[in-house]
Amino acid sequence: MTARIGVITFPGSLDDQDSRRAIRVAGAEPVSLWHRDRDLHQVDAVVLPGGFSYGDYLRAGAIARFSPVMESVIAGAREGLPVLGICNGFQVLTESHLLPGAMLRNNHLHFVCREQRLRVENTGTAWTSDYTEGQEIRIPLKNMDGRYTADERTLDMLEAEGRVAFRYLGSNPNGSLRDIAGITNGAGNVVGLMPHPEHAVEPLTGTGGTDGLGFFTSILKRLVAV
Amino acid sequence: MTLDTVGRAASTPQTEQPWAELGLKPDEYQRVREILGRRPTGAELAMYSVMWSEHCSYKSSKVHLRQFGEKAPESDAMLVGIGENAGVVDVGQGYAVTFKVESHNHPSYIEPYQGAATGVGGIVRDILAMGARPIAVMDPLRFGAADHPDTRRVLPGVVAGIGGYGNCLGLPNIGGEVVFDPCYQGNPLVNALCVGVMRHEDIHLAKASGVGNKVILYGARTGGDGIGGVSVLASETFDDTKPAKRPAVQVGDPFQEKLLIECTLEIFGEKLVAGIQDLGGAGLSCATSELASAGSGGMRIELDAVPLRDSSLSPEEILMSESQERMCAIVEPDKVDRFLEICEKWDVGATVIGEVTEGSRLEIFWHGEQIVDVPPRSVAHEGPTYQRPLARPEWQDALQADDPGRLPRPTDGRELREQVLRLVASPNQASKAWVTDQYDRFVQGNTVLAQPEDSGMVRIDEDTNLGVAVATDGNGRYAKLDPYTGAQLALAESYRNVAATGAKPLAVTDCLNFGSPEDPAVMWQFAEACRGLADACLTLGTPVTGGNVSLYNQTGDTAIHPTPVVGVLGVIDDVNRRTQMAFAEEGQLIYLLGETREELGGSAWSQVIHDHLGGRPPAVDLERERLLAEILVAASRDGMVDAAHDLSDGGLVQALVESCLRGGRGARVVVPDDLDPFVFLFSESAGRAIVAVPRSEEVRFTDMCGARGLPAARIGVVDGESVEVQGQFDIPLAELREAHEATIPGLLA
Amino acid sequence: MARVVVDVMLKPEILDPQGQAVQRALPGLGFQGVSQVRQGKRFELEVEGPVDDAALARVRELAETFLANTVIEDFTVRVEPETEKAAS
Amino acid sequence: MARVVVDVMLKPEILDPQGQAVQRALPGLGFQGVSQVRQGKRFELEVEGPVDDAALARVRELAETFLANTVIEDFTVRVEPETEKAAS
Ligand SMILES: Nc1ncnc2c1ncn2[C@@H]1O[C@H](COP(=O)(O)OP(=O)(O)O)[C@@H](O)[C@H]1O
Ligand SMILES: [Mg+2]
Repeated sequence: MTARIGVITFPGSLDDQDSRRAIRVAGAEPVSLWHRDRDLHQVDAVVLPGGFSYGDYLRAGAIARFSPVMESVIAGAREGLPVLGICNGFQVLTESHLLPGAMLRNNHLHFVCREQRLRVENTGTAWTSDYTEGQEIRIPLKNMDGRYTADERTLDMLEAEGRVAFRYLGSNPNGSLRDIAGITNGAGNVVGLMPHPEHAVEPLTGTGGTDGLGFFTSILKRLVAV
Repeated sequence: MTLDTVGRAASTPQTEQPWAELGLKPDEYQRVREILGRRPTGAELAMYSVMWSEHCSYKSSKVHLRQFGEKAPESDAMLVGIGENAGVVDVGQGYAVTFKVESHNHPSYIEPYQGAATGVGGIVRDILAMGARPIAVMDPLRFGAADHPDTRRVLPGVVAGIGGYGNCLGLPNIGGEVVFDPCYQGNPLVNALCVGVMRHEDIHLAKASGVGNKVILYGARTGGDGIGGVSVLASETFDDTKPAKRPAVQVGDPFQEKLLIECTLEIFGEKLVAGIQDLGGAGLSCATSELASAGSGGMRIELDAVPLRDSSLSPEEILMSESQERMCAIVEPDKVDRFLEICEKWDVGATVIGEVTEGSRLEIFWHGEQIVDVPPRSVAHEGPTYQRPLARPEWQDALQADDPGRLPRPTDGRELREQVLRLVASPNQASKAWVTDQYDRFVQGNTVLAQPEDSGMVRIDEDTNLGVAVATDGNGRYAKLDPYTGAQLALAESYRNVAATGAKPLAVTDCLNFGSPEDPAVMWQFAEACRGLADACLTLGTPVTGGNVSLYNQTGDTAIHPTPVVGVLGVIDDVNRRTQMAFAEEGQLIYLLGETREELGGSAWSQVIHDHLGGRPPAVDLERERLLAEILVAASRDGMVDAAHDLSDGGLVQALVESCLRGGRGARVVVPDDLDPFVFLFSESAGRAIVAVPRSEEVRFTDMCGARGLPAARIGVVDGESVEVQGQFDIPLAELREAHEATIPGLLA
Repeated sequence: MARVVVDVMLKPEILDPQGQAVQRALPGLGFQGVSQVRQGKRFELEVEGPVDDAALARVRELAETFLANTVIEDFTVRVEPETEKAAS
Repeated sequence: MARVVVDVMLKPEILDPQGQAVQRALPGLGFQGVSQVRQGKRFELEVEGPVDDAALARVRELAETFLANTVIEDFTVRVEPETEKAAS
């Protein structure tokens, strides 16, 4: 039996299809979850995909956070359910306070779509064990509100606890503090990042590599091993 | 104010009506009265005036557009032709593809962000209405001079609007154009193209049939925005001395449109609609009259049922409102409940507003009283048609006689080098990454090629790897010199771009951007361009499946360059076999395909170095284009080339530099014996491409070219860290990259 | 030094998707009785020197030509007393 | 029916590139003497029923949990007299 990984569709989610594809490519079973449905249908892990939930109106992720399914995700995450938030999903996680900090408009005020180099800083999370510490990966980045912000104390705490999971390499694409591209919660089950690993699972599409596949193979191994 | 009912209209024939203010001509108003046998009601007048506007009725262009049908080549691929929301093309394996390009020029000048955003929204709904899932967008754009202050207002707004809307919809942007020319200063051209895919059996048409079927309006509520926008905005010369006439612009809601797409696709999936139409220009007037006109019966609408955002709207305003993100469906009564359920699931408002009736009239009621009773065809399809006077401009001969051959040329390698750097740094030839990096090209995970490749390519079947490619091109400078040839060159370039990526060109869409049809010189340009495009489509075997006309693009008496923009759709059986433009492998051989003549009229060189426009555009040889395309497609299929890039504005050197920069590899090139270095580098002869051939494939490739009679000259090798033209100059890639990439950010930052 | 505030709101007849989205979310948050929400922009300008009529007229011109697009937006300009700063 | 206005601004210590972009453009528009520009959001809520202290408290809670993200933003809530409507 393989792992069942849920992908939530909020109104305005865009990369849910891609997340399902990535899960399939990794060898797990994707399960579609609907924002209005509190029931998580016994999935083993959840992906909050990229997109513009509720048009990103008000603030990115702010409205989605209050959807019925998020009540279950928040409760589950507190009990160790693995959750990965990609881009808009990361924004939903910070708005839900499952991850600290907040996401602001890119400092150059434009949407940015490009190939992004990242360094994997923490391979102890549920979603990163297939990488090696310090590994450099290239995956697509595409967002309008990707500038990670938190107060100094929080930033210091994240650094001290090794919870900065990914850092931008090369020029910082959005003004994110301390080049933070993604973080994890203390337990390592909840991970959020702005770039898109699900767009980097086959050589033909995305920026033409498979560097993102490790997220999905990591979680699969962990779930099947359990 | 008393309601102007049909009964009242019949009994008060003398009532003065504001037909002139609504843009109708005296004889057009008379015709309405004849059709109805009485004066129109206010609501009827509103409908006729918007539907008979230039934008909706194509009254000046129709007589010329007919050629696209009359001269259409035999093509097995055409499933739905011109006249529907968009044409549909068979791409094999049971898939059909629909695509179309449209303009949103005038609104984008007034409110760049929203104008461009709603342009994307409108074309996406057109594609959706055919039954297709939209899979990609493209955006051919034209602005005034790059260094003009107003360009800094218009361009960033337009780009942000296209990105803001398209990104939020989740449609990858896979290509387009960014062109600067002072002629577009007060009239930027914002064209938007959408591609959609469906199974053959899922094609939907805009027609209302089946007496008793319900008419459902769904999507956003109807508000007071954009009322009359269609007739006033798209049909009147823009005159900024009268700000009071500035009409309202619509605001788009891409989130609502995303829901509309998903909701509509689910409705299609359950086969719940008998007919469907998007609401675009002319709003409900257009949707109801077109649906009824194309169907078999009549239609009765209760206008009170239309959900409003502003309860004070009059019935005329409701009929004319261009509120965005709305669709109109014809649904069998026993499917209505399920239809509404799906709408509810997606948070999309939906209301039954009427039904298909026996008979043949479109009847609209307001508070129980009849305010419209018209034959729908007379509104939708039998508008006025003009045979506008046309005359070859008296300046055309002098313009063509002003040959660039007399312009001073670079005389040595040092001057050539300097001019190459100026060329690749010029706004039109420079990298457009500043623009395209604001567009999501990865979403949906099927984008195989996107900007800056020659065409965008999207996989449509993940198991078989079937894919489609689309490119758009246009060159107003060529078309100004000779509109017939200019239109053909636009098609030829787009066709070549599709073939360069390995896809077989199948079909065409076009957006014809011109000045005022009331100017005989403009009308001549328009007629010539249509004739040129139709003739070329016939020769290339690629039918025009649909498109759009945008007239009145002029400031005062000065029209824009005639600018036909042509989109070509191609198909590729296996996207793994696509050809990229990058020179990526050291040691591969660079071949120049086609013939180079001295052709500099309208060229980038004449513009950048001499600010000159004159002479004749490059000659078109469509048979050669076809042969070149066949070779490029065969070479891609059989793995004979690793890279291909078409030659167009900027000539060989521009293409060479782009392929080198893309791959991060240099090239060493030798000027062929029979060519002058300057002509070799800068001429814009059509029907050419460069390819990178692995040494192991050289014999096979040259044999194929030889056997088919396509000139193929080995001009160099992929090598080193610079672009070197032997005996002339050597420019490091870093220097070229800086020149090519710094310009646009420098102008807009 | 004084603070001049420019509020820019979409004209009433223009669709406000952001305001709509906020409004639609309210019932789900247990919040009833709001019949409409409109969302606009607020600019706070710290102006050097006295804010006399001439200065205000210039800010108004700035708002008209730059901060707002009067095709779709209305604006108001006012001088703010330097007090109400803190949250809530 | 009354209008309650919620103004949401980025906290002073948070970089506001939108405000900065406006400020940078001002000299080019012939506009001198503005030492800072901040850009925020303005929400206009049309509230049914009387806007008493209890109602205001609820709007404040709404602002705190929803309209603003207090990690990065401050807000103010006030009842607006139904007068100042027209442009400029
Ligand atoms: N507005 C735009 N949107 C998307 N892609 C664009 C845009 N402008 C240019 N591009 C892309 O940049 C590349 C270079 O454009 P261009 O030089 O016009 O190509 P070509 O000369 O081959 O037609 C192409 O891939 C084109 O699709
Ligand atoms: Mg090209």
